[in-house]
Amino acid sequence: MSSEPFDVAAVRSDFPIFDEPINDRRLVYLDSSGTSQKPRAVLDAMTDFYESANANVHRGAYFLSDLASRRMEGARSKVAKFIGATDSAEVVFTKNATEAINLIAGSWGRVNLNKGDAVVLSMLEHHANIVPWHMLAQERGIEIRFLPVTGDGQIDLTDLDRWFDGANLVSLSAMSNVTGALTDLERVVTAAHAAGALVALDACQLVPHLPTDVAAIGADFMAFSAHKMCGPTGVGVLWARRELLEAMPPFMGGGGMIANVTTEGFTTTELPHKFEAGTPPIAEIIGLGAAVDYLSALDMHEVRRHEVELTAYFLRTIKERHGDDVVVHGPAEPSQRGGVFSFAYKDVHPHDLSQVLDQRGVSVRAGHHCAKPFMTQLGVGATARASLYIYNDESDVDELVDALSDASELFSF
Amino acid sequence: MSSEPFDVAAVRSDFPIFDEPINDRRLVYLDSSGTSQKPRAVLDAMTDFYESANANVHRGAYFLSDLASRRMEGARSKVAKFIGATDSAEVVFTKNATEAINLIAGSWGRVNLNKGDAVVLSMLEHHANIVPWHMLAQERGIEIRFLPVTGDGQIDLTDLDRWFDGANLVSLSAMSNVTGALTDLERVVTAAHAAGALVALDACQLVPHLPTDVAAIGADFMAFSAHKMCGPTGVGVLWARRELLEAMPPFMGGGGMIANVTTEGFTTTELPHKFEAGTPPIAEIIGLGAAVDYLSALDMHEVRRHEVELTAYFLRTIKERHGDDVVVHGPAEPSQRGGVFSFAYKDVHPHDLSQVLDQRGVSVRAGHHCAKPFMTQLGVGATARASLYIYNDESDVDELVDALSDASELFSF
Amino acid sequence: MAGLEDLYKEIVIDHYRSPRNRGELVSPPAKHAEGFNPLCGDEVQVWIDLEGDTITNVAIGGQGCSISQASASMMSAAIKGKTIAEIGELTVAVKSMMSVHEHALEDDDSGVLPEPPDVELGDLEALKGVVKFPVRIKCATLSWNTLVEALNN
Amino acid sequence: MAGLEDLYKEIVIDHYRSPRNRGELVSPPAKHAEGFNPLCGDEVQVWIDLEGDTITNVAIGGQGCSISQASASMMSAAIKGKTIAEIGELTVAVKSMMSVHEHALEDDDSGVLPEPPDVELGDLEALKGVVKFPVRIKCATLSWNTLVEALNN
Ligand SMILES: Cc1ncc(COP(=O)(O)O)c(C=O)c1O
Ligand SMILES: Cc1ncc(COP(=O)(O)O)c(C=O)c1O
Repeated sequence: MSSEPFDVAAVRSDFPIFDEPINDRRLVYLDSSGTSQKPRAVLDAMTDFYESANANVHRGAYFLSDLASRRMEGARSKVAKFIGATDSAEVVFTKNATEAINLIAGSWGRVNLNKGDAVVLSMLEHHANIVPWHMLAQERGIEIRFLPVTGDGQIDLTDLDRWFDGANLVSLSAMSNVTGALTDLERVVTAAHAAGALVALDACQLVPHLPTDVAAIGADFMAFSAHKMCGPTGVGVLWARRELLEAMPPFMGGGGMIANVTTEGFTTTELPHKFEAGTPPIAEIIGLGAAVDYLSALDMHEVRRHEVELTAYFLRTIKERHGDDVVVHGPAEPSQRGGVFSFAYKDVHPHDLSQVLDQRGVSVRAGHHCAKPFMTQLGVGATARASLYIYNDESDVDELVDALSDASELFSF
Repeated sequence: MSSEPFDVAAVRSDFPIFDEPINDRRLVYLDSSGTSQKPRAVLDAMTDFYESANANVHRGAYFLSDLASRRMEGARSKVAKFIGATDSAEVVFTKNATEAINLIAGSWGRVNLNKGDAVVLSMLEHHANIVPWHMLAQERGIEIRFLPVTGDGQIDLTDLDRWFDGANLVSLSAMSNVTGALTDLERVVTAAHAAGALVALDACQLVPHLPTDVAAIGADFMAFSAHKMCGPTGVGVLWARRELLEAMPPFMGGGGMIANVTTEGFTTTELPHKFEAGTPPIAEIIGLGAAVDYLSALDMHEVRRHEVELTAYFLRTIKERHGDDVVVHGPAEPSQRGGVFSFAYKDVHPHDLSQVLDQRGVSVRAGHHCAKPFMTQLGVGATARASLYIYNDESDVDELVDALSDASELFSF
Repeated sequence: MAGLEDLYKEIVIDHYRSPRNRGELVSPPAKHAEGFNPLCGDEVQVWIDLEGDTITNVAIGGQGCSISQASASMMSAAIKGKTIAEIGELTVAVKSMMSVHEHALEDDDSGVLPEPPDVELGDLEALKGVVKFPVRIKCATLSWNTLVEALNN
Repeated sequence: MAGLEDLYKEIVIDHYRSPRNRGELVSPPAKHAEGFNPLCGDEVQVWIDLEGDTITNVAIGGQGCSISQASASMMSAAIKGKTIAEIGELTVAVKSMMSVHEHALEDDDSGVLPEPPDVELGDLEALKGVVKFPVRIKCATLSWNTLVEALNN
């Protein structure tokens, strides 16, 4: 298959949002690292669930409830397989990746970390992988270390032995949502484990874009969100090694996570339900199952190949057309990055830039991308960010490149 | 309008799941207190969002992102209005009611309750309103008091002054998901506030079934879930008074809830976003908005009137047909209850009972209904439970009543 | 009732109606465990007297649906007098009678089903019909899981 | 660019290009506040010297988009020499110029719009076009919110 070109036109036709103009313009959607668009198959899976199988799960002896439970658990197996987990009880559904990281901090962290213990993050983490640790630090007095970032927007992995020395947990993004930089996971995992630290990965930008195999990566925790990988809002995933999950206390309490409740106390039920208090996002989990099917049918190796090619085209074209007027943060080498580009254009403020681009239907995000410490380090308040996915092609990049000239016109001073 | 009969046939035709037989049988769905079915308008609102407005919210300067944000915030305003809240920033979206109660315990509880402080619950609470308090008790050594339950399945409100004396919080279900009993909220709120305690209401069974006005009720916190009120899975609501929310620390940390983040710490943003870390369940919130529109168009007073009438029919018919072979827990007077009926039939175990009923498409739940302490008090391990909603009519009750005779046949010993 | 014959076999109903080995044993010395099915409230208690490797006495307590209680009763009859090794085999055999299907229903398309041990199941065979009613599998396996726990205590 | 004239009025661009009262004041005695727009990273700093009830000096710092910075610059020019009472009125007038529309967009169908105070807005009037671009309203109001905070400090 790898000799045929990736068929973007076919992919686009699977996504209803591209059928009609948006705001009277062709939608040039370049914010997939914010959230992805959804293929018809995912929407259909959820609608079909509601129309023919809707009931609460794990709770009734009747046909419909059993059907709903099996569809939901079937989706869990699919997700486990998609990320290379052999034990689907290691896949815990949360509401988003943010809850997944809060769960690590609030459950594992609260019982395992004490004053003087250390968690290692990096300067380019998303707030989802910073604030939960600040909250824990306020509560338990732990130390947080921030790995520096190199000039080309990668986590600086020199001197890891010193950074990891005495650390209990290393929690890093596997791919930056600001610079697109891929983290060398093998090096991180090896060094962290050598130092006796566990490894958590913020895989929000990894799982949607690259083939992912938790067994091969060897990390201990991994978090990601459905909505960035063709799935619906309202569901995220925490994957963690069984032994860890088994030893951890619950994060929230309620129905579905108990073995018994009395007026005196409670005992928890087995994995993964122990961490899924209350009615789960049933339809959303089923939607995520369909998203995983969709991406698997495309083949994640092909997805990655397409994105590397389009990344190369992006970097080449923007340089050719705008030369030094554009500064793109992040690695220059497409194989070391995903298709996420934070960039500056002349001295036009990112917010104004995205406003001008939007006038042509070119949808890029402007802001701090939930990475304020990194913005502070870059010395900017915000960047503009374009990000690519399976439905983008060269014409989208061309449209962005053309639209930049409009900004030059308007803010030419 | 109140002289015309409630048009169940019209309502049913709005719910696609009733269009076709399920498992070759007409679906007699009697588990709406587990989860409700969904009208087409709700499914369409979500699909339409994904097909024409999908983007991440509050984060981009581009058209689509702004559209998504406004649809989501529009839904928040609708929900606020539906429950009588004048300030929509008091409506916090969670993943389900369970998270909402965990948020009260984990945020308000952690800073306001210390060893020796007391929380008052009741013996018929759902695990969602017990386990979070047990977890807090383990952590902070608070006392939990359980109000007793009367013979007809209502929270026993005698002697409230004694029970509430020295309590910091009273957290009770507004309507029982086991017996259908409505709690006299005025009495509870008055007595609790007189004792200096705040009041939290588990309104999971109230909001879907009765007109609800938080201002009139006068409670301090209220939790409910979208999926029991014609809305999707994956979203719940915490309503609380602004002053309380403002004083509370965040429950989870991440994107969207911060004003600033540095390597040293963070500050939170304004309500309600402070409590909504990470990408919210955007489509689900919009679906809940559509559910609220749907219920408002039916008129919640009419919904309640229909359920009272059907409740009376249920109680009358089951008695006429099965006499003392059936024991229905809960108040005998329809005006004091919702359409939720836990019942025992001869000595047939509830699990077997629901299996036999399911053979006819009659879907009732069997189990502890996430209320084990109450089951223990009743001296049973489980009950069968039938519950009614807007799409049920007398024929559904008749079907259940007929099917009970099958159980008698099979287990006649 | 049409469709339910496979579930409610006569022998199952018989064990439900007249449970074998109902009672309690003094513990210690008896090994004891308590199992819950948190989803539907079934409860099974198992007491076991061991002499060396052999189960000399069993008692069953608890409450629950016909399947959970009949299964416990059948189990109690099947394990009395057996050695721990024999019981290990029996447990695997009973569970594979169920769980093979449990997996198939969870969309596990691995397709490779492990060969169950070749053990005489006797009355227990009657529970095979449970696999057609996947929600009831947990009822049927509860007593066996509780037995394993009791043996480990 | 077609469609953007209402947002990027010449006078707005002028304030962005040549911001008035840019700098810092010594604090204390100056009152000072720092405002963030957490959604897009805009930042505005406001310093104010008061003599009695009158603002005698203003300085503006920070960074951000044309709208947030132009709005801050316009505000600084508008408030210098005014009394706290006058500034209160001005703030209400500017915010109602924006927030009336903000509400309309949030599906608030109450329909009743409060009458804005009758105040001369001058240059500030140029920001009226922002209401057609709801995402930018927060950029435009940031400096005014920060001013209120500074006065309260
Ligand atoms: C009274 C009551 N409280 C809490 C809950 C928990 O709701 P959820 O599972 O949606 O969080 C339910 C429903 O299961 C309920 O009926
Ligand atoms: C790297 C990274 N981490 C965490 C998140 C948070 O994901 P969510 O908002 O779905 O919880 C995101 C996306 O916003 C992200 O890109």
